[in-house]
Amino acid sequence: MSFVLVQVIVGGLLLGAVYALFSSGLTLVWGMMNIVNFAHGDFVMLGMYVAYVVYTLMGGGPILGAPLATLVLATLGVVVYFALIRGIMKGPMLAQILGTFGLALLLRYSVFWWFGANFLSMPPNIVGGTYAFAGLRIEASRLLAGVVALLVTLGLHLLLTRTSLGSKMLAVAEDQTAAQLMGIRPDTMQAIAWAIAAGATGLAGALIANFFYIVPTVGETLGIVAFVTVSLGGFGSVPGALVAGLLIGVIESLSGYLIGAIYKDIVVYVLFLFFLWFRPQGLMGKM
Amino acid sequence: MRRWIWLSVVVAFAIAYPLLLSSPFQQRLGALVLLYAIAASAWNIVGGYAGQVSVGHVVFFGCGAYAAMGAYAKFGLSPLFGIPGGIVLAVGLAAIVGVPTLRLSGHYFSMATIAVAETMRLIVTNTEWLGAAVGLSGPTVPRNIFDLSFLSALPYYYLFLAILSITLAITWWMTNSRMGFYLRAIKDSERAARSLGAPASRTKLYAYMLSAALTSVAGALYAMMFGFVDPESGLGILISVKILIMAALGGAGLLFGPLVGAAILVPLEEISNSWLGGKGAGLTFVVYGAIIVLIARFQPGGLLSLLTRRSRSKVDTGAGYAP
Amino acid sequence: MSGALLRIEHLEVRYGDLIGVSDVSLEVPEGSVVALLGSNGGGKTTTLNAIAGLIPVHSGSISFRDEEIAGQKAFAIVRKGLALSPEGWRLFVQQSVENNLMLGATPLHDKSRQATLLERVYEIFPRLKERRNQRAGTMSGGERQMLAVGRALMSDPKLLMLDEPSLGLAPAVVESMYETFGRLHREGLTILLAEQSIELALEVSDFATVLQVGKSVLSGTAAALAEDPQVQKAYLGVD
Amino acid sequence: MTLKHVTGLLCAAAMSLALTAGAQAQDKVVKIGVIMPMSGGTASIGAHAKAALDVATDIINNAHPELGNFPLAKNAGLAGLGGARVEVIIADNQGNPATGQNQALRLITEEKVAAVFGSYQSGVTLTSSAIAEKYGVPFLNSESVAANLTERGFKWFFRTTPIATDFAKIYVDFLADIKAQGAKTDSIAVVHDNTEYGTSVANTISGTFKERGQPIALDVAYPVNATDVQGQVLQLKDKKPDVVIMISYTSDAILFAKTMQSLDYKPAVLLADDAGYSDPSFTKAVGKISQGVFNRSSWVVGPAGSPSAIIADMYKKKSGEEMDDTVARQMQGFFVLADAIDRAGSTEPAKIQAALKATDLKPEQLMIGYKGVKFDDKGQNILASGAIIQLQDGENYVSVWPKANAEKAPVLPYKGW
Repeated sequence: MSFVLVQVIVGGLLLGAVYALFSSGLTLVWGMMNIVNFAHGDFVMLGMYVAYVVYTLMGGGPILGAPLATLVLATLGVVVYFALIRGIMKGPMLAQILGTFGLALLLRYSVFWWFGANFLSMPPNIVGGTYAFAGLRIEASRLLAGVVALLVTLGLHLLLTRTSLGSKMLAVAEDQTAAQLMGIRPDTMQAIAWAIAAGATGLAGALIANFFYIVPTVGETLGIVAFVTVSLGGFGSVPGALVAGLLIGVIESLSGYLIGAIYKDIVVYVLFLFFLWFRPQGLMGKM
Repeated sequence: MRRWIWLSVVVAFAIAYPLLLSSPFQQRLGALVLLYAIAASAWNIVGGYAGQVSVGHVVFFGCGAYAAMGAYAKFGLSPLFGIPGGIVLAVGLAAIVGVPTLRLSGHYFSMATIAVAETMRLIVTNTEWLGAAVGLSGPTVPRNIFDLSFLSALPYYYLFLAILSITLAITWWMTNSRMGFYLRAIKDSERAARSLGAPASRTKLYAYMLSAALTSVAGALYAMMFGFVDPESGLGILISVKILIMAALGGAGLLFGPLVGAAILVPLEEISNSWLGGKGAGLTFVVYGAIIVLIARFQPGGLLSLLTRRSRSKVDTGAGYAP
Repeated sequence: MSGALLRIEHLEVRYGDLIGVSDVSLEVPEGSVVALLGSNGGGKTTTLNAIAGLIPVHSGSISFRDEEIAGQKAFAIVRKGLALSPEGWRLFVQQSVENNLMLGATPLHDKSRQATLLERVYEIFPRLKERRNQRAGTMSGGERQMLAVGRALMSDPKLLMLDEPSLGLAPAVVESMYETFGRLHREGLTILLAEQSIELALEVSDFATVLQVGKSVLSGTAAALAEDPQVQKAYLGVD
Repeated sequence: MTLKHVTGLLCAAAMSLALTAGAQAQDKVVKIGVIMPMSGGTASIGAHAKAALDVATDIINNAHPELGNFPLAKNAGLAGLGGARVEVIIADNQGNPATGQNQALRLITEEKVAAVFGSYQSGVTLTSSAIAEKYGVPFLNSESVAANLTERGFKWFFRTTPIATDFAKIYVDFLADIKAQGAKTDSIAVVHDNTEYGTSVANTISGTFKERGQPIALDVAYPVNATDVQGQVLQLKDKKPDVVIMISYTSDAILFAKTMQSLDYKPAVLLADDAGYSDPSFTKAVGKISQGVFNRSSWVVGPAGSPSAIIADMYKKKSGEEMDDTVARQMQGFFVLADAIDRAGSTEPAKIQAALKATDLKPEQLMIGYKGVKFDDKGQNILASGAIIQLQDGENYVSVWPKANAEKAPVLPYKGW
């Protein structure tokens, strides 16, 4: 295998980890509440702007920006849950699409109104430079995002499978009525799920901001990637999102390098459709 | 009886509208409302009545738009000749796509339709023969009346009104036929419908194909009116969402829901854009987004469901526990 | 006040425009087993669900330990010591047996008792202990019923409500289930049992109430009802 | 917002009081409709254009003797219409051809504008100019480069900007010149997105280089608004072309700069085709790691005190940004339109159309580096041209080619960071 190909694959894995990072929140909410959050990409965007504001106003790098973005977005998640999601959750699926799409526009253009349309960017090398070893080059900011992606995925997975909070959240996801009979208040669990999901998304945004550009419409680009990642991985499956993210990252990188970048999205979509045919529940989802 | 009075008032207003509000912009606004109402009504057949939420309907819209513009740009024909071609393309595609995807339920179906639409958009973007990213243009200077390139929106208005009437008539006929009965049963519970012997797969597929055909007509009309189609305006995911939102906002699964949705959203969008858009602060979409959120939050069944008791009581008992 | 743990008076429940039950009154004395009888559609499940707070009460009163609980949410009611094992069990099939049991312990005020209660459930249903790490969805019907009862017991309830515990189970399984109920009764647990199969129910019950099309039409001791062929014929459709 | 409005109104009131003599002329207003992307992914273009047109109308409507002989600057208002003021009405096209057409119709029929100006994206320009053509209203375009816009036989469409064939010639000549100075320019790669801008410009450039006997060695296409461009950069790194020509919008341009740094890739010559690389956001974001990038531009700021320097200053005060090529071409286009209306001495469409056809502006009458403005039968400015600029210090571009008006000599090879 040529050296370039190794670099392509490593790059793809890092990219995929980032996809997984900003998809984990979407899959959590999707699995928990069976709700499609069309505003997900805009949550990522908000995370990016929080990190940017922290950097420009307070001079704080990712050390301060990332936790603050997590906190701000988690709070926003709870607010959004109580103000909007709770009201539309029990309605038809269309009302959910309507509500979250409206929210997406609202968030996107509120930021637009406040910050303007200019492309913003964090200074290069804010996290550290680029590591080079054995001819491979890995950007510190991407590595950080990749590592955090793994940690977040692992953390979410452990939370859901090993803790009593996670067990309660899954109980609410599976059967709200039965969960109530266990003395669990669905509202609380769902609000917590939104806080975690939005917080993880904000964290993802803050980390991506270190190597991506920042603009109010960036959520459109990232949102669609998150949707494909989550559906490929299986709605509600956090490990599924990780595997799907890595897979998509590598496929994009490889097909971009080997057969031309303009076809890479087609490859991903066709693969997704192919998958749906044989495994409609996604890679790791449950029916 | 009251229904008929209401209906005749609506029809009378629809016919008289371009004469009452006669500035070119108002007439065009009226035509656009009807155009989107056609697309949203077509979507309503599968998204509203059958409850299969397609978020990739733009792919059929694009079939029509590209067929109409292609007829002119590639063969020098009137774009009108593209309409049957667009219908054939759309129905064929619906059959190919529908067989595997209609098995999927809920969000999986929605995601699959998005994937199909995006794949088509990307393929067309990279296809030189279809104009790639540049798109295809229609006749800018009409050669004859069949080019449907008019200065005034008036002919478009009445053409769209006629086609909307046909679309609604087909929908109405469908809902009162055996197919409509099956569709309602499938929407309530597909398993129950199957166990009662309703041919669920076939019914959904027929509805999907019918919806695709009508959507492609809307796409062809759209391309003719604007004289242009490119991958973004003919196959972009935002068109799908726009169509869906109009139907949902007015009331999905209700005959006049999409028309109500279009009659509210199209003017809202155009007028707020005209008032606020030039300031460049994005306020158009802040207003637009806020209104959508409020309607979704407080009238999840769509605005028209305010008038119909059936869907209101449905929302009440949907408290998550079936006795 | 009397010694009734649970007292229901003129309960009416509606589903939208449909009437679920129109007039149900019953009493569950502390330490007793009360059977709620009636044919399918008589309103047994609706009554239990209304007591548990799963569906809103339209009118009438439900008092538990002399406290009005009608109108309270299900998750609040279970914390007062009133557990329901619902119709169809409604287990969390994606989670392990032990997780299901631990979820049942959520309403406990004193979390330190979880371990003791778990041991007790495992002692009552040794089968569950064997399968503690298995997913609930992989178990047989009888095991599921055990898990549903065990899960309800994990909240250490004052009153246990069981909705059709024999439904769809093999006779041998049903028998051992009823033996367990008898044991729980002897240990002092109050039980409200909705059951279609009257013979079984009356065997373990002290009192019984018969529902017919949403109304309580007859109440009395189990023994009296069991010996009244007229009642059986008229209200329970048994020949 | 409201406060600004109120003060604006007060200023206007004070001014009209001070100029009671010319009050009648001041009342006369020439409306020009402007269609720009004010929302969506390219909204920053609209925001910049809005600031530029504010400056342009200030120059036209008020006396600016400091600009010397610059057309329309000396006196207040349009002299040809008795000092009439120019009023700009901006409409948002949302980056959507249909919306653009609707707004063109509104501007023409509701706002009764004398002419329409816009619309950035070629697709939107295509549909909105079709409405102007049908209504017989002049449409001036200053920045859309799609070749087919002027091939439609339109009578009311005029375009001031150079188009892809012009750029391609510039690149061929520029590369030949630096080759003569010893740079290696043997193999050329073109990197472009798959938008209408990216593909059409790339095709034209490839065609032109082929005609001159130097076919493009590598064509790298990528989807616009990419999430990742590592594959493309690695492709370049693999094939090692001497010259890389970048045709990208801002988002991708930023991503390419960052990725090239992280993968440690530097071609000998990095030549950008305007667009994203001219966006001040680009220089602010990644200028420091893109030192030495060449860029095509028609905008060259003159020495201090020259009209272009003064205008650049005014623009910077207004918007907080440096003047870039896109916005300069737009501003120039607007001046050409205003000048034609001034010469027409009327807001009658036919007279404006005739004046536009008769336009013959000399380089010294322009704020931008065109050889002049003169339209052919199709409405294309045949004197449009451009220069090559270089981001030598990572902050501001300086003109380096052609030699005649270069501020500095080109620095080679590409330095990067």
